[in-house]
Amino acid sequence: MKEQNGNDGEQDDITVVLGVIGSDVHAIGNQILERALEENGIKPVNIGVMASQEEFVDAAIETDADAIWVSSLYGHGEIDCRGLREKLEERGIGDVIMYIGGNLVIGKKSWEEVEKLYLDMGFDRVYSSDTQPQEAIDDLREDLSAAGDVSGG
Amino acid sequence: MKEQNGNDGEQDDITVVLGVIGSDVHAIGNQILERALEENGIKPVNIGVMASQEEFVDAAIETDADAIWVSSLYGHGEIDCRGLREKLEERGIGDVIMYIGGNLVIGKKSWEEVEKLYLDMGFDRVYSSDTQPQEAIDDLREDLSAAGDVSGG
Amino acid sequence: MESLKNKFLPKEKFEEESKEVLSSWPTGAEVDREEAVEFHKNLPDDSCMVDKLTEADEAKKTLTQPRAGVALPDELIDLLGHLRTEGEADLLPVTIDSYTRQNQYEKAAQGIEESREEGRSLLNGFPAVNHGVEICRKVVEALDAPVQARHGTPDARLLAEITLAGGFTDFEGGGISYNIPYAKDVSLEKSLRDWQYVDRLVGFYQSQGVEINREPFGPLTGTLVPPAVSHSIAVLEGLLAAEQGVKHLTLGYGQNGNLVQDVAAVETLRVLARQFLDDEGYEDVSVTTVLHEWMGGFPQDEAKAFGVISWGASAAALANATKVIVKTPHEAEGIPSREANAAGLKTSNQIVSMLLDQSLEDSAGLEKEKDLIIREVEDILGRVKELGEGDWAAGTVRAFESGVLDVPFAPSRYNQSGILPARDNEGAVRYLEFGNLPLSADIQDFHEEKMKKRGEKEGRQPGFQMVTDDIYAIGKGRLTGRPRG
Amino acid sequence: MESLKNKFLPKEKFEEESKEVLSSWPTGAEVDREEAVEFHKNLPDDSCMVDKLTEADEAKKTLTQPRAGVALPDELIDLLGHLRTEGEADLLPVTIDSYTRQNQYEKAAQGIEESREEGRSLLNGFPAVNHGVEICRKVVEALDAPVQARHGTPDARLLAEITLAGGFTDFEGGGISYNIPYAKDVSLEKSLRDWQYVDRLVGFYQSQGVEINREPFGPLTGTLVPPAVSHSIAVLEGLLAAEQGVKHLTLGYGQNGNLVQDVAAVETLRVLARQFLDDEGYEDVSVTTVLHEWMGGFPQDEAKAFGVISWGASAAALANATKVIVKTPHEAEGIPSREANAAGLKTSNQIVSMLLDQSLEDSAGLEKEKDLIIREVEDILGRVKELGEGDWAAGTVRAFESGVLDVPFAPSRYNQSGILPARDNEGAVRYLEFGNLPLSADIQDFHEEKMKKRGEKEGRQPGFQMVTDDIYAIGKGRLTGRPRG
Repeated sequence: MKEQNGNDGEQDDITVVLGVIGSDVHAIGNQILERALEENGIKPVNIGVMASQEEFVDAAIETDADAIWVSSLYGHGEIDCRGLREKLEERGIGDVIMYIGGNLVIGKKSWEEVEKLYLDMGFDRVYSSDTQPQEAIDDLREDLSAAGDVSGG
Repeated sequence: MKEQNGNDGEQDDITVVLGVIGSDVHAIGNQILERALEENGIKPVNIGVMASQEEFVDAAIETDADAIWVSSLYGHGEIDCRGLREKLEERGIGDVIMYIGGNLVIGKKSWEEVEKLYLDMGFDRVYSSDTQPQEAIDDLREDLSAAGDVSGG
Repeated sequence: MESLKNKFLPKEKFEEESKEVLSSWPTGAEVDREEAVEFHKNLPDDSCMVDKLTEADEAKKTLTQPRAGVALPDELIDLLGHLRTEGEADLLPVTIDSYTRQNQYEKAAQGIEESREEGRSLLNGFPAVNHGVEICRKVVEALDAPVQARHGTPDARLLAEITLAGGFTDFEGGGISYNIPYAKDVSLEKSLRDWQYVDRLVGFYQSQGVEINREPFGPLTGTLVPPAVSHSIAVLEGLLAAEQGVKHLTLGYGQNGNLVQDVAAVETLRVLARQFLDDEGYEDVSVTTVLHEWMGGFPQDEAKAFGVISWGASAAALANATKVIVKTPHEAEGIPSREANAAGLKTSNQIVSMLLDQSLEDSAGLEKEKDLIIREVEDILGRVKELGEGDWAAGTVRAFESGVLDVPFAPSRYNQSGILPARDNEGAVRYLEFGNLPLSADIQDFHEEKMKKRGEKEGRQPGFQMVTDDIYAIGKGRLTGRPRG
Repeated sequence: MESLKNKFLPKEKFEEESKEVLSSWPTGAEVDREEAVEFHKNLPDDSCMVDKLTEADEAKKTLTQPRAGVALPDELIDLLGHLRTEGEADLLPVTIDSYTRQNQYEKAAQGIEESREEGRSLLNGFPAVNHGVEICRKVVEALDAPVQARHGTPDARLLAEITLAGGFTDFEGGGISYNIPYAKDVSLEKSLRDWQYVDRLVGFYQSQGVEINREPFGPLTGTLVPPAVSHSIAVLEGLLAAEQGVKHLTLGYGQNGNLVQDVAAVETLRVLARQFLDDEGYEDVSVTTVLHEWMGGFPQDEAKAFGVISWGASAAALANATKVIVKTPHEAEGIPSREANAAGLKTSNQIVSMLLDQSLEDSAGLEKEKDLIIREVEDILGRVKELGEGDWAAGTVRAFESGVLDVPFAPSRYNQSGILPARDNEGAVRYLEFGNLPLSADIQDFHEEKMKKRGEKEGRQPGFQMVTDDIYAIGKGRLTGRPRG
């Protein structure tokens, strides 16, 4: 694990588009994620806060991204994310890995409910707002490796 | 109400036996109750902490008390109070007014449950530990007046 | 747009702009300011924010205020009524939804519609513009405490028109504090100009004898903001508001967690505001203060969240802040239930009421911290005035361009993001990187020394990892993020 | 009974008394001290209270400890396990039931029986004597944190024999602190003598290399106890314990609510104990401190209770107390559920961990408060020593007889109950009536002045109604009970 996680100077040629979706301006997690990706040798394409679905899709196509990381901290994620997976499919990159993290619903729901809601919308993994970046980075490497996208080592 | 509650210098000849039942040594409320009774022109007969059922009954008979005020703060009240009303009946003063107040059960029960438990044991009124002395004093005057024991103002 | 100046907007210009603002969405037509003045004058005293704050300030009490807003008015009244009766809130908010904050009234309308259909709020606040003046008044009249609009709207002109005509007596925000932390692409020139309009509107009501309070948003990005950074901005927004005729200011600060720094911050905020307002001739403007309970990440566990909430209320009470903005035990989960919101209020009320008669004793450490904040703010604002050649508005724009004013972790591209804050060994927020902040050399040395000491204690070089650790720390129960042992 | 002296009990005398103690209830026969020493030596380091306290003291951490006990051992293990894993308690208690505290082992046996039948605990604690040595060991071995007996037993000789042989590594109480606030008719001579036995027993284990901690019960009646009163008693019990060979003391103090007074109290407790122990030649006795979160009445509302709990934990953390005894959000209701107990722990843990790196700054007010406490304790203990003609045990008895030592609101008839405490305008506990406390005239003037100022603020004469109001105040969210407006 340690070898894989540390930034050993080599780039794995992994590219992640990240941004905060909708009318959400929470920038802190976004800035920390970007820095964490860099330090792990992954190329971040940060479209920043207040990003539309179209901006995510366009950026993913332009940069040939391996994954899209959507953040949503302000509770509107449910409205903002509907149809994103379908848009990716329409544009021919329906199989791109897609994670979401943040404060994902209004009101208190069980984590199981929240997770199911977003898995059903087509996200591959769902994270709460206290997840350390490293956890998602490890998951990403695992998912990419399972999908055969990364040569490894 | 005001005339009745204030200490206007006249004694109403009301006597209350008060004490903390069982192996309970909580003395603070007991000392405050005693002082509050005095200041309201009611005669307190304070048998103090760690009082047995017998001490309550004996004191009530000796002083021809109008009421018995039992306190219990340590949670064992349920065991300590069982049979007190019956003892009073056996000794011929079954109709004496009897109140209880304090932390009356172990574990969190609804107030309705707690109240019912003690009413069923033969207490006339049940108070939680944050009751101000004046409330019980007002109730006592009302109960005595309803029972015709006091000639009134 | 002609170049921005800190000058009172003349009546004609203001009225002309009004027409444009009020015609930008149908509910704007409901606004009749003369009639609104009458409406305010007939409101019960209970509804007046300025009265409540003045009274608390004189009695050295700390009042409590929650954040709360839902899509529909009846539910809003119900929610705020609950927070008042069950939560014992002293002051009420109406938190505005994120679409309205972006002037996306069509989306807000859709949110209202979907909320009606689903029978639950799909908006994270109350879309006051869509609902309009009459419904705002219905809300105000249903409640027995003053109501403030709390939002995060760079262009809040129409929102201000509608909520103030609607009987709200307090309006949060400012051209810096509701732009830099809340927007990505809005220029400061635009937002400062738009907030001159808002302040001018408040000034209008004030000139008609209607007391309206104005509150710049103190915490900014809410995470590791050094007091001098947020104080400089709060004082600037106060100066800009005063020029437009605002007479009552509540300046804010977001709790950082170190008690001495937090008390020093609230106390100096009052001192600095008075000093700068008086220097500019605004002696008749009143200043009260607000402390925001911990704005960073919250523990998931509710019992732990109650601890964080209590510590915020303790800082507010010991610093004698005029009010405290309250967090809830659901904070980590997103938007709280009304019960959780009331619980946060009750915990905070218990603390501020228990600590009513106490304050933090003067100590050498507190004095040092206060001196430091005052000197930093004087350094920064001195440079802002220079950059503006005496004009605070022009100076603000140029200061952000050059990084003389700079907010950590802000989303705006008009912010340099050159400074990097981190905690010292006692948990006080210091600077790890200064960017272009114009701080004296000895002050920079002081901060560098503090970070060096932390590095020594933790056996690592001061750096970005400390910042990340600090941000995640509170969820693990810590203020300062120490490396894992 | 020969006259009480503060003298190490000779071996023969101790052994002789042992026979009597151990034969007073069947489980006493299970005690084999030599074998118990072996048992202790094979316990994992995790179980040693002294180690944990020393480590925390060096790291300036504040550890958390709940109160908890139920009738049956499996349920006790389950409860304490929950408080450890879910509540993250650092140290564990076994709270002993009230019958055992009165040596009413038959009644305790009945309580065990009824608890088995009803499937819920009908005792307010664990009847360790009835259960005996083996079951105590089962409890200790099932847990990964040190276990302390917490009770309120005037004659705790058998309880100490059984729990210490049972692997407990800490024992709470003392001849004053577990008599005067806990009994009505037990003479001090008797209880002091009985606690010499307990301390001598601890001293025996200590002499065999088994580290046992002793903790006099600091808060006494837990309500408006002036720090000098509880400190005098804590120091006295420490001196009496040291003479019998106790080497590790944790001295306690019950939070009064005023932060400056509470921090001053914890800091001076350490200073005073060290001073008197060293003066008497007990330089090798270690001293740690414990603050008890608010021991008075609690608000019924849980959110408010969390506020009170947090304020207690804050005082403990800022005073650098070695540990804090934690309250629960069910406090007002009686004995808490295990979930509520864990919640109180989590709130407290969050606070002590957030405040780990902070302490209250030295200030003029803090210094003054510390000086005051130190001078009061020196006045009181000086007179105790005089009364005892150099003997602390004899002096204690005579001091209580004459009211030189006097505990407010105590049930014991061996207590004069001549002093009456009340809060001042800042919420600090002062004396309204001094009884026979031997305080210097200028100190008395200081307290009288404080009470006069409160009277002026409240527009009433200082008197008993203030005391009643103070006692009920916290339930209404206040520290100082002000007259209703």
